[in-house]
Amino acid sequence: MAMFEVRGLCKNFGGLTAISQLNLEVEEGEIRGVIGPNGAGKTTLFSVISGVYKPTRGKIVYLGKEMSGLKSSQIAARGVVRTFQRTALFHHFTVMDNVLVARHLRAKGGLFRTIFGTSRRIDMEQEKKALEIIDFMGLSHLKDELADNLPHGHQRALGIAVALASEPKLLMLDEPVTGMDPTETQHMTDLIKKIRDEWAMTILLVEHDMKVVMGICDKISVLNFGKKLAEGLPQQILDNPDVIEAYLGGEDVVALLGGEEAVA
Amino acid sequence: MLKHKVLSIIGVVALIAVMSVLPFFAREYYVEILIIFLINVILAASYRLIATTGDWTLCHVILMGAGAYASALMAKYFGWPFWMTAPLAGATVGLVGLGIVYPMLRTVGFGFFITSLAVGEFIRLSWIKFHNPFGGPRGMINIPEVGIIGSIDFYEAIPYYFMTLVITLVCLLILYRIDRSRIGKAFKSIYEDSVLAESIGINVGRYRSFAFVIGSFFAGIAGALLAHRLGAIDPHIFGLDEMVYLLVWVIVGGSTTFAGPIIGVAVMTILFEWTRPLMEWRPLFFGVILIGFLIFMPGGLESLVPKFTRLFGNRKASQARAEEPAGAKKSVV
Amino acid sequence: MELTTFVQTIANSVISGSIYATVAVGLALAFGVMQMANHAHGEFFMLGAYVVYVFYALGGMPFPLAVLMAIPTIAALGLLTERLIFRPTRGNVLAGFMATAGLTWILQVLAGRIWGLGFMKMIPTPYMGSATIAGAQIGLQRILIVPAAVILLGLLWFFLHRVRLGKGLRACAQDPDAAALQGISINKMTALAMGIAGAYAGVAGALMAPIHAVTPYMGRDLLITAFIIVIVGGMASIEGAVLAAFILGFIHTFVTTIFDATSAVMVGVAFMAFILIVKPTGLMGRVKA
Amino acid sequence: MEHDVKFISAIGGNPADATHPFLTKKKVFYATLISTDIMPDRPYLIGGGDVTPRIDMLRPLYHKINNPELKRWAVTSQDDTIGLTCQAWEVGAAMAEGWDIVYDKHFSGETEDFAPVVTAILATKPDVVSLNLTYPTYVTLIIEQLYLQGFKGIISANYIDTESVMQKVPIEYMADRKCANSFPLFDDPWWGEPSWQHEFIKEWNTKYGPGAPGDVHRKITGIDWDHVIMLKVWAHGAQLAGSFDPDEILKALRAAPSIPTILGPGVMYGKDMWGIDNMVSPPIPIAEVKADCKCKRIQAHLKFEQWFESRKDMIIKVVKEKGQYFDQRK
Repeated sequence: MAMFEVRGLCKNFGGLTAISQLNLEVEEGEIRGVIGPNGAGKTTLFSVISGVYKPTRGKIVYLGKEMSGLKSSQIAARGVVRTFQRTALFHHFTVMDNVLVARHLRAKGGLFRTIFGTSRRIDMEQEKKALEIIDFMGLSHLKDELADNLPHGHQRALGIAVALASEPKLLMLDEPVTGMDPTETQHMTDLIKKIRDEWAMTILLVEHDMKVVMGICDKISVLNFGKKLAEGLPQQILDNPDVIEAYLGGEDVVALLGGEEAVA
Repeated sequence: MLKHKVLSIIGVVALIAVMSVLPFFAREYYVEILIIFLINVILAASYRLIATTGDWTLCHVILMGAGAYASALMAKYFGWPFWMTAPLAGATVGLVGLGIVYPMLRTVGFGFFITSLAVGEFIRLSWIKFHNPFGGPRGMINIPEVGIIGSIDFYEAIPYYFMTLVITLVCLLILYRIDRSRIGKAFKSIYEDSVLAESIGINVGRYRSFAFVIGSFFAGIAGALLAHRLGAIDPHIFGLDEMVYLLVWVIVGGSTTFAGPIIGVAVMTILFEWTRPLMEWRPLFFGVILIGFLIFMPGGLESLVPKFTRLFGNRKASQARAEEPAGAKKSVV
Repeated sequence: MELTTFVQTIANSVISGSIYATVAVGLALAFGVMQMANHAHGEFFMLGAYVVYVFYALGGMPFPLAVLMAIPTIAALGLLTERLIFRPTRGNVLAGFMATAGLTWILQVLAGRIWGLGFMKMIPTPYMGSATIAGAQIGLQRILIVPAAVILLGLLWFFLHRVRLGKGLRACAQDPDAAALQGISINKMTALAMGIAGAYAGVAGALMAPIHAVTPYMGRDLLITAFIIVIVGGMASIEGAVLAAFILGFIHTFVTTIFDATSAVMVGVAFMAFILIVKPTGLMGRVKA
Repeated sequence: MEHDVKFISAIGGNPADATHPFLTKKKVFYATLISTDIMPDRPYLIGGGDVTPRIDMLRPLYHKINNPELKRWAVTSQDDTIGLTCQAWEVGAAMAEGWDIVYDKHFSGETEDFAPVVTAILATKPDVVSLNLTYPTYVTLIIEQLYLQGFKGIISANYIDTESVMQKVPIEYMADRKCANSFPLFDDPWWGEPSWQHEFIKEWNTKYGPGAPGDVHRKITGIDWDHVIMLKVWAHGAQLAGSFDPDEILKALRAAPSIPTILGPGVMYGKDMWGIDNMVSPPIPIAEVKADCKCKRIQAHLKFEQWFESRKDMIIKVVKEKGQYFDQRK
């Protein structure tokens, strides 16, 4: 059975329905794209899964365990961690501290160790691990800089580094490449692949940039008005008339995706 | 970075040296002032620890009072010695903190602030209400002195001063370690972005109450020191005015760096003594200072340090600030 | 509790509820509009009482006139506070609150310096004697407070629901950003809110002057009550504040009659804690405290 | 102690608690108005300038003599040290004089509105409402409520500030309620002319009265002349002893057959009340509010000691039951 499942999920805000009767199955090691027009409920989905909102109805099952209704921190502890659309960082922390805080779940060493300074060894390990992650995200040259002072691209990268640092098994990325130039985007895309391959993580990805989605996703789910419109391999999605109708408003897909490379 | 460290260590050592010779040159009255000063340092530093999570409270002075009462009761009715009652007072207040923080956690920011005022008042009124054991409005009298240990009479000012100095240093060391530890970082991360903190596995609710409980513990220690020095305590010396004075210290000093509140206490204590002649005008004077700082120097005195270091072309300035989460402008809320 | 005692206590409760309401609505309104809370609100109340002391007790002006004098005087003080303290600290509610805590000290000292400390100020009761209502004897001076409060609250309601300016104020209280988009000037609205808050606190103090012990510190204990009311009512909700004011009025009066005032305040706080646990947004509030 | 202080005069109450061990160690002669501060372990503290609680113990006697038919005695005061202790002594005395105590509670110092408090008192249908050591501000507000809620019996208090009560209540009401207290006026013709009392009040008015250089913007209060009593006593003691040594002064005062005070000749007394004879005990005037002069006029001048000796066993028993005897207040 799937590593992660969403069954009959509904989320209403007062009157309006953000998500209705949504089912989703994600296999271990998969990169799953979640796409859809603005207001389709993608980010709401992330917020519900990560426990920011409680689902109105439905189940969220992870590794066979019901997870709906838990606090974000508990969900993170189970190994499901999300990033945010906004560049969510600890802006007045250094890059290093941002990652170290995120090591929190994995680091031991309670109050007394802290007070009597016997947590040195642990701290060392943590710093080693943190540096590894920072290096992986290509930020090592900035490790003592204030997150606030970083250029946008690096801030996005740091956002992911923070999520990685808590060592999730399922990583949920909310529009990781927004506002990046083509080079940065390419770099980020490769990183996401590497995360899956080298860190053995399953990835749930919300993204507007079709190139990225088509490029790295094994499977794509299309949302529209909170419902699942279609699901399948990138190519299938591209060929799906409903998707083209609803999502791309019937325009010439190929053109929109910038020619053959996308189709390929 | 290393140079920076060495310098600060030298600074601290020098400060301790000064503090240890000072009483020998001061009149008895000023030694008493120094004792109260040290107690207030513990109070302010522990207050800052709670504030690093973004939770500013209005009941910290009352928690100190709880410590004073707890220690006084234990010393008076069980005849326990100070070295026992002080930590136990801390523990008691820690528990009190744990108890009251629960409803308070339902609120954030200003709601938390104002709720803490009401909850604190509840505690203070309970001392007035329950004559037994708290002694009602009169409070508690004849609180046992620390007494003679070995050949030293701790009723005398100078020995008590040194005892207080040692306890204060220990408290500060612990608070500093917590501040710098992963726990301290978790506190600050909540202040920075509680949603993000929660999403990476930091249980915001638990850590907020954790900070509150630790802060309460040290407030309790401060209270014990106060009670056994004054020999008599009553509910009125832990009122809202005293709480606002604590805010003045923290705001004048700044809450971003560990040293900030301590600087605040030092400067304000000097001003307080200096303005003694104009007793009845003093609150007005401090009111003006409070408003002035909040409007014109919200970062407090500490916010001058980076400015100066930048003046002297020190590139490390940004790092110096980087060690701390909250930029000066954010030091409140 | 005997019937007459019970009726008497009901009457006392309604009276204190009326005063609480008059004081608390300003606080709630100001908080709603500018998301700032005024620690000196209690001192506005205190100065309102001093206005009556000066114009009526010392100046020999007729009592009702003296009470009306409190409205512009303290409203002006409210405007000043908004301009000099709340505007510079806008967006930082704690800073604004602490700064006004400083203002509290300033006003208390000034009142003490100008009019002296020591015993309460002597203010002759304008309407001596008492009326018997359903076996309860209530001083005319106190009965007066109830219609006064009803009129004041009615006026406020009318202003907020029927007058364009007032509607704008309510729009701000509900959603400042949206209001700003509709071209409502936030600065103007916050000033207006503080003016009203001042006026209401002032007139409440003025009405209480002959009944309450008039001292520079008379606002202090009221402040905590007022904030408990605002929290219980739901931070920005005026209707909630009125409702909570009367609930607190009854709690305080009954507990004081049966036990004592200390217990009364304690029960009030416990009630607040209870509300926060079961309904963090307060009785009629939308936003979390 | 930079300045070699020989004598401190203070109102007392909480401040005394904190300073006491220190002052005792340094052998500083310390006078407090409120005799509840007197303790055996505070040998150099004398009190009693404020005639409390003796006046509160004699008012039941006074009212009993004048109204033997009345029975129901209600008493209240704020719940602080002096309130608790003095009310205990008053209740003891009232019971010794055969009053039924129908109300014996304390209101909180936090009280904002006295309507509920008075409602509770009147619910007990008292003949006399005694305010014991209630602070003047509260006295005014409580009498106002008694008036508004239609109390028809006798009002009795430790101290009534007639001037401020008149602002709230018709003077006739106070007169009809026989409003009694034990703080006399020193321009009361009762003292006789010329008299030390009249001289004193004149002097005070020229110094601090309206228009005077040190104008304090208020009439003389009990507190003011209380200080004078103690200073006078100390000076007298120092004269007798011919030294400033506190032990000598105390010895001299205790030996003296009578000590001059503003209320008349007193003696050092109080062993049975405070565990040490450090209470200066002059005779006690009781004054009633009169409509004609809109002021208080002395009606009686009672000597405390003999009366107390005859009733003390019963009274002390009550005080001990209330846990307010000196050795219970540690």
